[in-house]
Amino acid sequence: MSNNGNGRTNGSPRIGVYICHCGINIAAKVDVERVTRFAETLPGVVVSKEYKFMCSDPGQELIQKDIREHDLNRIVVASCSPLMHEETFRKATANAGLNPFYFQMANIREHVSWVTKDKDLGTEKAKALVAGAVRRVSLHQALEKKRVDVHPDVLIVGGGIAGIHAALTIANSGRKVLLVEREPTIGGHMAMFDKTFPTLDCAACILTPKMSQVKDHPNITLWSYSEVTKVDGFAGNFTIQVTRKPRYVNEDECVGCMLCIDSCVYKQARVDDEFNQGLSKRKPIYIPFPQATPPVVVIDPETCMQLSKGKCKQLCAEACEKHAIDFNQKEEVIEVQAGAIILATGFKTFNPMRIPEYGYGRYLNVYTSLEVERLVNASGPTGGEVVLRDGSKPKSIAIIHCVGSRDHKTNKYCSRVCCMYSLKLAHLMKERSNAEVYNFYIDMRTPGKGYEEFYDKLLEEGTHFIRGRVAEVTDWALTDAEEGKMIVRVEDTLVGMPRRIPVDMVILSVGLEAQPDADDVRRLFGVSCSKQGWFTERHPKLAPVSTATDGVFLAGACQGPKDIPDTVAQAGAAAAEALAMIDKGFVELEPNTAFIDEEVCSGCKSCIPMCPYTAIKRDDEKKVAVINEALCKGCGTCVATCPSGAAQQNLFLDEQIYEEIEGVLNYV
Amino acid sequence: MTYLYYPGCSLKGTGKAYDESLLAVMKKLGVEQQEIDDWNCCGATAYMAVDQDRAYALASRNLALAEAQGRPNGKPVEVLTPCNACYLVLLKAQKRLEEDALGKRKLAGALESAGLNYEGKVSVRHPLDIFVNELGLDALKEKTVNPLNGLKVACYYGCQIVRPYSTFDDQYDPVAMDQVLEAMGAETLKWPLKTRCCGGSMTGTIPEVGMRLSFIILKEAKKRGADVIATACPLCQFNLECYQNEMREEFGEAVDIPVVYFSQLMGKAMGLSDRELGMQRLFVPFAVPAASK
Amino acid sequence: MYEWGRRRIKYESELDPAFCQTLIEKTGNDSIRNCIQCGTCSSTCPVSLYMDFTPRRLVAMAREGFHDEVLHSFTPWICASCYSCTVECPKEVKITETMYAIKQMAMDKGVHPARFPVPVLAREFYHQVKANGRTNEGRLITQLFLKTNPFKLIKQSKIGMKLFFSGRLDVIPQKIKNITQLRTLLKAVNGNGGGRAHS
Amino acid sequence: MSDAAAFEPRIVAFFCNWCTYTAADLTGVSRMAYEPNVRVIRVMCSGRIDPEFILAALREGADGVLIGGCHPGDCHYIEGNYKMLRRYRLLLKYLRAMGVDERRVRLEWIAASEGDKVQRVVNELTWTIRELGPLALPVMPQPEGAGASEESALAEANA
Repeated sequence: MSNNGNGRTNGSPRIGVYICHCGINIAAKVDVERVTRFAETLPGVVVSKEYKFMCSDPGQELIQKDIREHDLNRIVVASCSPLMHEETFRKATANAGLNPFYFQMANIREHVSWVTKDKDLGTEKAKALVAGAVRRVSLHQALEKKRVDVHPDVLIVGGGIAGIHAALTIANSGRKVLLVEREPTIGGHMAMFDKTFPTLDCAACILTPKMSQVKDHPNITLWSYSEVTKVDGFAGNFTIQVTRKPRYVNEDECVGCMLCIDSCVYKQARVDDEFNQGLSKRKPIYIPFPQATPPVVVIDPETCMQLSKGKCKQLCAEACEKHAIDFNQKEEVIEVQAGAIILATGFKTFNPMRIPEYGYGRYLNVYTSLEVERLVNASGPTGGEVVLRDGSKPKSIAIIHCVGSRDHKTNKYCSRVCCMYSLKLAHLMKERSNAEVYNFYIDMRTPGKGYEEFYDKLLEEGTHFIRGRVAEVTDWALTDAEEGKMIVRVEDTLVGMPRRIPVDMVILSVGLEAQPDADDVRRLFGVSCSKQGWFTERHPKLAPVSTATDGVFLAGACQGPKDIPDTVAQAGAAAAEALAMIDKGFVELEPNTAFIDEEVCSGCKSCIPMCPYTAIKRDDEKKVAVINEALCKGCGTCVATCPSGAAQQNLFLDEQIYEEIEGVLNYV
Repeated sequence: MTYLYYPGCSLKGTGKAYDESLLAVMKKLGVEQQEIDDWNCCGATAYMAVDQDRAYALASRNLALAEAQGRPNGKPVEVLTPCNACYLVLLKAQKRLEEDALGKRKLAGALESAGLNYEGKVSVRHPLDIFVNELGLDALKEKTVNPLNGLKVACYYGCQIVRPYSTFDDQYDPVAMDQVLEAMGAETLKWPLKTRCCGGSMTGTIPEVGMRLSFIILKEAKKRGADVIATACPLCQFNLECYQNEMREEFGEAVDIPVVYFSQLMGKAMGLSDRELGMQRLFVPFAVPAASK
Repeated sequence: MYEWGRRRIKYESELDPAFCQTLIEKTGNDSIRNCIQCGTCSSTCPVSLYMDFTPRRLVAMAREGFHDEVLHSFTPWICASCYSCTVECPKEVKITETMYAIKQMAMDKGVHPARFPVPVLAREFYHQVKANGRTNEGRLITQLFLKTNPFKLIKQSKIGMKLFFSGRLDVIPQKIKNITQLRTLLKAVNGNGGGRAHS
Repeated sequence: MSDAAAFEPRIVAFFCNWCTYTAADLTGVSRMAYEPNVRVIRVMCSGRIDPEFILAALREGADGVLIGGCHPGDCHYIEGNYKMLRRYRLLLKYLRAMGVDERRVRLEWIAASEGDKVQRVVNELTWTIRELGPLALPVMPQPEGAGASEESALAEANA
């Protein structure tokens, strides 16, 4: 196969090949020396060298020195995945004055040494991949990255503490933010909590000021009760469609006086209050909680007489002096532009009905930890008093850890926050009710600043800590003392004896799970997620808030279980990444767009319907296809479709791929 | 559909009434069955402890016999297995054959040398599974002539019917038996000991342990106001019923309560005679109280 | 029981490092390695209160190679095979299977608790199947008490009589027709343990 | 190719950049070892995979080909994977006509998080091809003007 001789090939290839040991990561399963000697024999190879760490500065300098000394015009590095270090080596190549696209990488770590048991077989595989890369790079051409201007606004999806913190950080830098929240108010889970560990400061006291800052910030547009329904475009220039659900109340008029709520035809509240986890009731017209932001009421169309039955005295509308209530409000679909997107969609708590042994839903006084957060909250259903469903005070309380965590039947992972919030709840329960509190844990995990000290404090307070996973919460009594109580069956593993502990109240420390619609959200934004539904970061250590999709960043628990300090830190990081991209003003696009060789094109139009971005048109005068480079995203589908080979893709030319195929197969 | 019937050793001995009542009930419901010819011991619990591979061989012979006997019909072979222990062992053997390629080859070789072959075409079903998921509760209602109105039944499933291989019911809180008996008019107990172990063979070997396990179950059922306990396993029935006198002596507390097979209750509701249902074999006599007629 | 002066330390040299692997091969799965010692098995077990070591401890000891303690333990013989632990275990450790494997190994080595009724019953069961292809509960119980505690037999005879008179006790053992086939089959299986257990 | 006992299949894999290539990286990061017979060629999208690449691989000595793309609905480029699926079905017909066992060419949707699936699929394919033995093409189609020679190959295979 010959190169197409358009002057971009830089003369006959003089190739430098560099094989990386990656410490012992590669060298343990690949005989690097043998691969290096093998590469020397390949056509066009002038230099072949091995080095401990190619990505290190001396490694990169080695390449640059050779380019100058040996007049190299093609570089191959066999090391880790190109998704890891392709950019590093392209830069190294460019720094020596060579076009960065005269570079090709062979992945002999992730695809060879880490997945192959036998060193000889690993070495063979590495040789094949190096041969493929060498043959491919011979046909590489000089290319330029295209620059595209970046839209300066940022979209943040989710108004929990992560979204709030990211929004404020960006807005404070002077950039504009659109914050979209699905619920009628921002605040997320944190707004439901009573106290925060380990300092025990009140969640509302530290959160609500930030919520009102969001509301009042000139650079923040807050759309609550809204969802993103479509995303187009790419890094720097996203077009986003937001659907605003009707709340049947004019947001601009409502002042949050709540007179409408008092005057609703429902004199008694009878709908389960979502914010209080169903522990109290609300009316069809309601405000989730007193500090809700925006402080605007909302009408639930399912239970409102007017909206569900079409018949009501509409006393609420009468009561409103601002005439804010509008039963004819319709869903609104709005299109906005943004340069970067931060996903902060949070988590949901595990539903303990999935573990019937723990009696949730069967025994009245088995609560989830989130319910208890509301129960101990001064603005909660009982005004902060710890009472059971029948109004009595519990004398003994069991807190069961790891419910829906570390369990192969539900979630394999550790939810990370439960140990600490269980300690917090244990403290609060003891303080408020003076009951005996038993913590049942598998392992106590307190790795955070001040966390172990908090555990010490609980131990001092006389809370019982029983190391053992509870098998069952039941009500069959064996002794008189157990009659009428719930009995926790557990092995006290430190003592080595099964125990039965009668209690009045059981708190299930439920784990954190991905949002049920995480899969839809991830498709919408083109990011990937783990099997459990957590969004996947670009790199677990070095790019923890970026995603595989440029311009989309992650903050908070949507990426994995996280406590508040970590969430806020990550939100700040995501904001900084988004700002870095926007302040740069442009993004560089990988030059892998498709083009048409007009000489060859017969104008058959096969490619036109194949393009998902309608980037291809037919020039009726010349009778050939024309690709709009600005619209092309570089998938190459048109190239694979073209019957004559006129359509080609930069970086992935047919002939380059054929060379690679031949290389990996016939390398010896 | 004709089911192949695998009674197991116990249903020919202490569990005779289970065998009799189940067959009578199925006849009344029009469920055809045919006993597997020359079946052998399933290889249950006690055998498993001595020699696992041979236990699987025992189970496999039964499966192979069933397959050979059932295949000519050209339909899938379904083996009805009323005894909990047999049900578990047959399922366990199937699972082993599916998952363990090496074990499978070994067994296949052994079967072959005995002139047998098993291709894995048998599905093992418990009668409760058939009643609920094949016949349906409506069919049961239809056949009910003496509804068990007002009879408070504690359904006791035992361990091995739901754990660990069966999939037809919830492992923690099974409901199939409750549904069957409720369809026939009975009131069933919501209680937490439905699947707690009765002691198994321990009532024979270490009576002080085995009896206590049974005692706990009986006491709880009684405390919750049950008129009768319904079981689905010959060993459970035996343990719960036959040692009640000994329990009174051992624990100083009377826990006299009738313990029957669920199929016997079904038979009563369907108007079958006591003889047909083997009611005379009970140690603690049971009659559907007049009030519930 | 605790005895004064008995050494309470385990030296590495006393452990069998291959023990866990042997168990894994015997059960056909390595789930035992996943155990996090949470104790769910022991707390859900209806009989753990009668065991010398709770199932959790037995797993811990097995994993660390406490060969003698594990094989001499009563725990697997108390196990009633109710599978609660297997079903409830959050790490899907096949505990019941492990108990079976330990029982087989103990019998194989002849170190199971002597005169303890459970292994006696198991062996009796084994022999009956070999002889007849089926078991006979009456004989099983009779043999069991004769070989362990004949006095109990008298105590149990009341139940036996009742069973007999209600027609629930077959005195004559049932025998399958093709017992030769069954014996051929059992012989063909490369049995583990059983072959030596009836010495 | 040497005798069947020592036969080690050579397999070329075309993985899309966004899902399957990333998944294969994850397999590595998770240290899930698999058969070393596969050589991965990265493309941006499974939609870029020209059926001729697959034929070229078989012609150049591959005993099997694996194609990996994003799950339906997950394609980074909206629907490139559907386009590949359509081509794949046509290709299988053609391979059948050529007398090539269709188990040699496998299409799999593997998401970025499914590192374990890469391991499973590669192993399965390698084992299958090990059993099938080396690929013997009836006629070697010529690299250039492939269309015409493929037709003749087809005709000969049918003859």
